[in-house]
Amino acid sequence: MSDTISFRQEIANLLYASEGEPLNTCIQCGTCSGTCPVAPYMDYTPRQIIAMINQGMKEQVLESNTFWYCASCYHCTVRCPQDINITDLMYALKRYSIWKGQHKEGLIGPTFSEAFVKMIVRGGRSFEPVLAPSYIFSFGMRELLLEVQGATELLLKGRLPLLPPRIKRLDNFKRMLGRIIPMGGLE
Amino acid sequence: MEKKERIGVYVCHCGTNIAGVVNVGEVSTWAAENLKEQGVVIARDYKFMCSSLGQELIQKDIKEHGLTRVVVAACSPHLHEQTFRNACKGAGLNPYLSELVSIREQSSWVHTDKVAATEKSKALIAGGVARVIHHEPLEPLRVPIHPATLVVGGGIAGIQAALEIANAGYPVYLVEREPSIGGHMAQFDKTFPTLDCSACILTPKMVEAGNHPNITLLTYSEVEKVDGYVGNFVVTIRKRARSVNEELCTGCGICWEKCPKKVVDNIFEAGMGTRKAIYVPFPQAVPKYPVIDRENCTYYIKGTCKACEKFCPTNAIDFAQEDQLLNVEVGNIILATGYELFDARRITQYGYGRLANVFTSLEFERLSNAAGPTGGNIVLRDGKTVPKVVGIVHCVGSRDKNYNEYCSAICCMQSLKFAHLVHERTGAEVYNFYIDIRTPAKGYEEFYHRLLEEGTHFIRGKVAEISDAVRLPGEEGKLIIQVEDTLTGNQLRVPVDMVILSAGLEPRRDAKEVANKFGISCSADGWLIERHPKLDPVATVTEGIYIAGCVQGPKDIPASVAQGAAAAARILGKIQQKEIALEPVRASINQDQCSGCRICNNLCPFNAILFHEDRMVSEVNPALCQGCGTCVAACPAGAISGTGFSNEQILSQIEGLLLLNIPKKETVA
Amino acid sequence: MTDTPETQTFEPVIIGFTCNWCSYRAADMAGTARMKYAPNVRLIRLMCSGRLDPTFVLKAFAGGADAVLVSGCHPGDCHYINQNYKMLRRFHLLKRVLQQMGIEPERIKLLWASAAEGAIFAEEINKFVEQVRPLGPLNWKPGNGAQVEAPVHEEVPA
Amino acid sequence: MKKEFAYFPGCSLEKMAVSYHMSAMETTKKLGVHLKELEDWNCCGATTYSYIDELLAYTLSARNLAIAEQTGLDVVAPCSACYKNMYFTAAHLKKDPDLAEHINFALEEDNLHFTGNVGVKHLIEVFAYDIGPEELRSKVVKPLTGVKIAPYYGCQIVRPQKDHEDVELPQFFEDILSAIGATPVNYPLKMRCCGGSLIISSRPAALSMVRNLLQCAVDAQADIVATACPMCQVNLEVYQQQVNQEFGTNFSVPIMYFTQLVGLALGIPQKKLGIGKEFVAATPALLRVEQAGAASDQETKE
Repeated sequence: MSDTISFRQEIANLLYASEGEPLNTCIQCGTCSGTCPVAPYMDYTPRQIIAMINQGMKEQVLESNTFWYCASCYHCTVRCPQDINITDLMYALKRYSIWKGQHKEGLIGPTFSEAFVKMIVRGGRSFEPVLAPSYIFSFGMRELLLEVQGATELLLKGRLPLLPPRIKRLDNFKRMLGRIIPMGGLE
Repeated sequence: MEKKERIGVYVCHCGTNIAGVVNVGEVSTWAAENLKEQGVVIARDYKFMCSSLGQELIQKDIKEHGLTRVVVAACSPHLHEQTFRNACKGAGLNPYLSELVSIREQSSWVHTDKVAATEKSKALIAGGVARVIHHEPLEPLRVPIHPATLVVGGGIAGIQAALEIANAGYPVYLVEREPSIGGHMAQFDKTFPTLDCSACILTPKMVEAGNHPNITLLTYSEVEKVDGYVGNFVVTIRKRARSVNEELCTGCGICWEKCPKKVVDNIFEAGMGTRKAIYVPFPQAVPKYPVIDRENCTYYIKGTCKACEKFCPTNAIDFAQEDQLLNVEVGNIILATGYELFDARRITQYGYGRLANVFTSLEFERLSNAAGPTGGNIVLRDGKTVPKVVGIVHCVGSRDKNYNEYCSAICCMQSLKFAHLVHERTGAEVYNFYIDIRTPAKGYEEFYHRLLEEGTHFIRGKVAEISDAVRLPGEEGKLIIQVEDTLTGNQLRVPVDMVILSAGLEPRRDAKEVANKFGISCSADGWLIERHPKLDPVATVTEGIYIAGCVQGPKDIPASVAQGAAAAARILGKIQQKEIALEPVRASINQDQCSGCRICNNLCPFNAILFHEDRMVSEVNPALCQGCGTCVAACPAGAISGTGFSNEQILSQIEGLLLLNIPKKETVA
Repeated sequence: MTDTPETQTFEPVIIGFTCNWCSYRAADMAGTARMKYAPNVRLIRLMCSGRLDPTFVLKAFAGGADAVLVSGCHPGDCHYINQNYKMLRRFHLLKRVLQQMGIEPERIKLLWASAAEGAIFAEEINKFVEQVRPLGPLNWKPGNGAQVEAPVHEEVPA
Repeated sequence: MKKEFAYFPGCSLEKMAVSYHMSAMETTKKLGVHLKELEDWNCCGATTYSYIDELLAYTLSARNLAIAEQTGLDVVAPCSACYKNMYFTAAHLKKDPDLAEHINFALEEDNLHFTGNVGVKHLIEVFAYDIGPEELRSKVVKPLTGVKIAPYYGCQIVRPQKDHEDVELPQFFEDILSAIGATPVNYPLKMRCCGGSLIISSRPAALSMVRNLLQCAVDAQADIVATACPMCQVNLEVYQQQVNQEFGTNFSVPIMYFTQLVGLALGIPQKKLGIGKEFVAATPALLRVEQAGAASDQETKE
């Protein structure tokens, strides 16, 4: 037995607060992956990811797009016959991969998430235009044009804000988040 | 203490079960040294106290050391109390002068800290030693056994049990809630893995039970109340009004032919067919007499009709018939009340009840049964279209914490049987969707192989959902089964014409009530609990009450039959002894101390305490007393004592457990 | 008492009373399933929780027990029909008496456990030990007038 | 009946889903329910926040919950993601005192404290249970007779919450639509996901999910799809054009907030309900239905 804790244990620790049952109770029935609306787009189905975690296949899990493709619809979670909270697992893998700075190349998810979080830390509220650069560069030209088209139309319909919204007690708000995580980690 | 008892203490290793955690050597040395004051003259530890060598060790010591009391520290008294009592008896010591202390279930198996477990074991033994001093020599109570047996439930398990006992020459009351015996087996078409015709093998047994001179068949009846105790139960049975005079009826069938009222049969036909308001559930029904379903009979609803009465050639129809309450005396009882099918509607995403061509397993049994509503033609809900592709879903409501966590044991084989029947009768493509294929009995795995050879598709994956939402070409008009093929990791959409849900087995909805009525208990799942899961599967913790068949847990026909026969054999053994020895744990009242306050009179749930008005004292009837001890605890005059659980015994045990009056000597670890 | 290092390491001694049919079997079940729980409880088997004489509880406290567990079948499940209800009545009375004698009510616990509830039995014992631990040792000596050998009794039960 | 709720609009309702906000305010006012906007609320973190840090996600929602607690009212969220975040934050904090202590330590910086005495509801639950279909029906002046509407529940209203009603096939949305005189269509995919934030991060997957949903609605002959979540609305509506380009389809389905539909039935002018801000104009569908209705009225008269 080595001193370093196994990948399987690390993920279990990340899920300690989750209401679900531990991953080692998975019976590999495939209900999650049969249910998942995004499964056909994933490198591995959620069921396979659980098996891989239980096998300690850290590199392959982190390199997969599976958890970035989870849309948090919770359909797998309500159907799982073993009460495993698969959606929470996907969240945990996203966090883990961002912390470790290790994820599949060319994914929008990680960049987008970080941009989104920074935006809220700055203003307390979400402001769609700030998000644009983070994904426009990652998509192709066609998507860029489509996105701009969509955005222009939204603007014309009065559905896109021009100025970033801010909450009033922003200083308190920032200090509050500072008590949870050092600001430097986000800015 | 006038006369000091000579006590032997025996600490069992139980292999490593105890010795792996508790330092048994230290415990026995400690007992020998520190419990001398209490009268311990010898203490030993041994690998397996319950083995014949272990028992001989005790017997030898009783003789050689003149032991007057024996304390064994081993497993739970529910397992081996009798063993060690017998050992004492064999050596001439009254069996009730022994005490079994549980240091396995209560120490080594539940604690990991070896030191703490060892210390606790010492305290438990000290408690046992302190208690055993106050044990008294007792003789078991002997009561006669009534030779009759009550069997509740007329399915295959109950029928088997009833026949075994009746054929041995003893009377049986067979009580069945439905109008006919036969149970679920009567609904099936074929039985796995041999594909015997279910009715062909069941009907002869039903007829035999119906005609047997030793069997009193009470169908359309339910047990209302159970009084008494092993050997001497008094059971009240409600025989519901059939509205048909059984003495006049010949079972000719004219009445149900002429009855104008059709009713959907949700019981026997699983909603797939109809019956009349006066009916027998199926042609081979035993007994042959019909019943009138008063909720649906036009006469009972509107006051007119009486078609059955007009046509009955023997004037057997009796609209005024009333329920009868019968009291029967029996010595033993077998509960064989069976199971209920899991309600597949609860899994909304499988569409049962919403999508027409999703069937339950029981519906399919009726569909494939030659005597069923379609004459055995496997067709869609429209009654004519033969399916080209059929999907069979395993584990419906089983192995799923959202419904039932247990495996229903029969669904794999049942699904394979369905796959075979569909293939054989329609030539359709058949898909089985399974999590694991479980075929652990004689000839079962071979049947699975037969199905593989027949070309049935097996897809390993629990079905996620069944819908009629068409997305891809080829899906129009089909039911789409969405599932992950877990062996390839592909999400599949399998279009089929018919889905069969292999629904799991559940305890009867009133299982809890039944358990209470008979004084036994249900597991958390709702199945009735056997006395020991491995070594005593048909007895219960209540003497004289046995269980057989699916009431104890999901099982197939061979296992149900075996349990029915096993329960019968147990009872026959008891009946032949003519009397039974009961634990002499009884309350008794010291008449000199009784103040006649009558507090105890109302406390006894068995009405075992009589009050003598003339002498103003109460008295316990030992035949009725069950030994709970509530009256003992409540008597303000301390006049009631409880054999085996006297105040001295318990108070001393408390002292012992707290290691009072025990010298604190240094022990060698 | 607060959480001093002393009370944190204090191991209370607990006497537990079980009935023969449900709660003792729950303990057996916990054993058979190898469920682990704290080693502080020492059990006494009675036939029924209805047999529980309040004297037993006082005797345990006077003899040095730091807490007492009383357990029986679930209401409605009693092997002797309804004797556990009679214990329940007695239990409430007893709790009041104990309080008058200066024993914290947290030191006595009532637990219903069916024969199938080994896991609950184990879990509840752990909870109870943690409930008693911060209270520290009891060291209760029956005061004037409280004679342990003479049974305490409820008034005439209905 | 509770007449007053604390109201947490969420970021989308400020601009992107402003018509949801407008119609929510108008309809509740008409139904005698007062929605009191939380003072100085912050973003709930949407789904993405949990990607970065669980505690931060809890802190964001806890701040809003603590502000709501001060009002003594249950808090209502119109957005499914906001609702889910608040509901589960409240549940987790109530269950885990250590977590609550940690979060309350942070909340001190803004002079706030979460005790757990606040109920969390989705706006559609207020309509379905606090107002109820009966009450709603009695207030309808312009029933949407003949309008075939696909109720789109999406994900986070009933999932993952298990002890709610049926998580697979609830009926309360249909009950609301029936109450305003419309015809709810049987819409098998009503509980399936719209793709959520995948529309940004994993577009091909999300577009196909949107396509499936629209196809199902069209197959069910829906005139309109009704939603109760700004994210679902945007995905189904703003990206409809892209779906058409990607899959060669020809969808033109108006996606409306259920509050807009309720507002119409209550006789509130279209403009006040934000109708006209949608990409796929709702008016043709409404007009078509109105004409059809008028025509059939005429027929019956003749």
